[in-house]
Amino acid sequence: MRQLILNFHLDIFEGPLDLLLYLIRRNEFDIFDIPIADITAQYLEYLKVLEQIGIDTLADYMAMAALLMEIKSKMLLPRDEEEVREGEEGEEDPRGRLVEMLLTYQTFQWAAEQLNELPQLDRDEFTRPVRKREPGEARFEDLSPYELARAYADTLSRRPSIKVEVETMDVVDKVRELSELLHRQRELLFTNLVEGKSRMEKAVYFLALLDVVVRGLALAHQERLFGDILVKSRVISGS
Amino acid sequence: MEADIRPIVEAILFASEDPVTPESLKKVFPALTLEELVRVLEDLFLEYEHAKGRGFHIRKVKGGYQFRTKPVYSQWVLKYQEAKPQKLSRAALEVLAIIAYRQPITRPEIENIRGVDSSGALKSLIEKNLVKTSGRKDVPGRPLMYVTTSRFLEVFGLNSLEDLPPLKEEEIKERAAEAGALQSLFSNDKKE
Amino acid sequence: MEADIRPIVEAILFASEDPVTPESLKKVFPALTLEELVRVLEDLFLEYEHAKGRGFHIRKVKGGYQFRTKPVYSQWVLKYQEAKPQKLSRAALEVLAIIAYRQPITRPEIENIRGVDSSGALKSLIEKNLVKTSGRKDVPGRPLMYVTTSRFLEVFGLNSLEDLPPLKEEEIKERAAEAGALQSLFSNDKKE
Repeated sequence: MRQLILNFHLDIFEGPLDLLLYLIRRNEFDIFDIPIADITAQYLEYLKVLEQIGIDTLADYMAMAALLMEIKSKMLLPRDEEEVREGEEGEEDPRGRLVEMLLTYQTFQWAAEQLNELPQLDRDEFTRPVRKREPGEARFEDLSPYELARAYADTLSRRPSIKVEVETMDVVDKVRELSELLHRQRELLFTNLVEGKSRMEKAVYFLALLDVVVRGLALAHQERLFGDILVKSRVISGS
Repeated sequence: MEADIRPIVEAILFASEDPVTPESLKKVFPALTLEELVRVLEDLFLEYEHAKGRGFHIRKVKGGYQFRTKPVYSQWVLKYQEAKPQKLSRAALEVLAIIAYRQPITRPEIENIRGVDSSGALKSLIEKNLVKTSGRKDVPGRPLMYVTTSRFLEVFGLNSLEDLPPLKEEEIKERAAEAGALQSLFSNDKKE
Repeated sequence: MEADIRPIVEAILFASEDPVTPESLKKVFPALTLEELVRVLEDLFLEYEHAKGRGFHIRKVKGGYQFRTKPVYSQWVLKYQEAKPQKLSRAALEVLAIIAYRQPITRPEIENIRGVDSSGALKSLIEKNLVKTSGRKDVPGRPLMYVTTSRFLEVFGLNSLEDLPPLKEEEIKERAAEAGALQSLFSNDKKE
């Protein structure tokens, strides 16, 4: 029974901070003076159930558990009285960062509620459904043939650059790697080169291969469609 | 009771595209009779009929009631709507550009260039009368081919397709290099 | 003159899908100044604001004016249209609030505030066109930055981002200061 109640609550938590705020409210704790041992114990109870359910965001809850335990251990450390008397600034409540996180999150929870209370289109209010006009009437904004040319050029130039943009460094690296390999073994098979590599890496290797071929450093030979690609070095070794 | 539901019926009328019939209101107000609902609609109708200085009124259409702007103001409404420029989405602009420079072209070919599904953009261009179909390509599947319309020339202020701006020099070179890379791959293939 | 154009402007507003700005009316009434057009729109706005028993009114959205049904009647309209209200999940609302108040902001920054992975909520907001990317932040990894869209203003009926309910920033600072006070209290606590 208790388990069920826990499950129900866990469903509606938006993350570890939300769970902590719930525990603080339920226990009527002072957010600026959280009994850390107490709340950690309760939090870990919930964490056990979370582990059993196996939720997607478990890692985030675990990270918070670690933080709570770290704070708890710091709180247990005896303090040097001299230090306390001397440096007021130096002495920090180990809970300080947690309180800050909770306050910031609470602020945005509040902001989310405010947003939710605004009248929303298609939930609280509706506009007039305006009939679509006849084709041919449309006027278009700021359009010139040059706009069109630019769009076309952009589209074309974007095509090969998508992959390159993601791992620019890698292409350069792979080109170097490929050149060195070719220098050593004169020829190699593309499948051997990319074996066990991720899809992205395979793509980057392929780009590197194109680059090497374009520079005239190697020849690529493919027997048939979808067949393996034999890469041969064109650089005369020793020169 | 009837007085209370009047603004509700007005809101329903306001937000619906088709004429609102007394019958269709029954599902919202099951406790009211058809006669009562007719009376509410008629009251609203008469209220707008007698109101002065309003830009719209209620018309009885197809057995229902519908808000419409008054015909005397239609020229202004049209003038506003025509003056108000429409926007082409980025996707639509790209698809339009590809068709303009590569016509006639099929949808698979367009999608091959853009790398993403382009059916939505294509549909909106057809609706806007900027693009139309023109026969089918003689390849397996016989896909439809698309070309630009004369309205397209009009919108972009072009005399003919030959007036389309040439692509930038670097752009052409880049494309040539790209093609060249693939070609050399191809020719090496042949050589050995 | 202004009195005469009021029904015309009303008709235009009534027949327009998007909010009508004084600037866009300028094209229909070139002889009138922006101030005069604003006055006509404001007069209409106030008229509906003070009218009793109407099902709809004028809202100021995205710098323009738009007729919308009144929120109190939404359940009836939805019932008539047999539609479900568009609702955002709590997670999506939280992420939206963070982006709205802190834009431009990266995903790691959002997740730092919420303490939990937010990719799903972010994705749904992008799909709903409430949020979009806007360049990359100049820090290692160059993460994408997110901002709210103009659709966001439209959906939440805001004139501009400045209309967002004020975030009690000062209050947070105050509370933080309080926390500081408590910190020193804490150390005193230990001492005794």
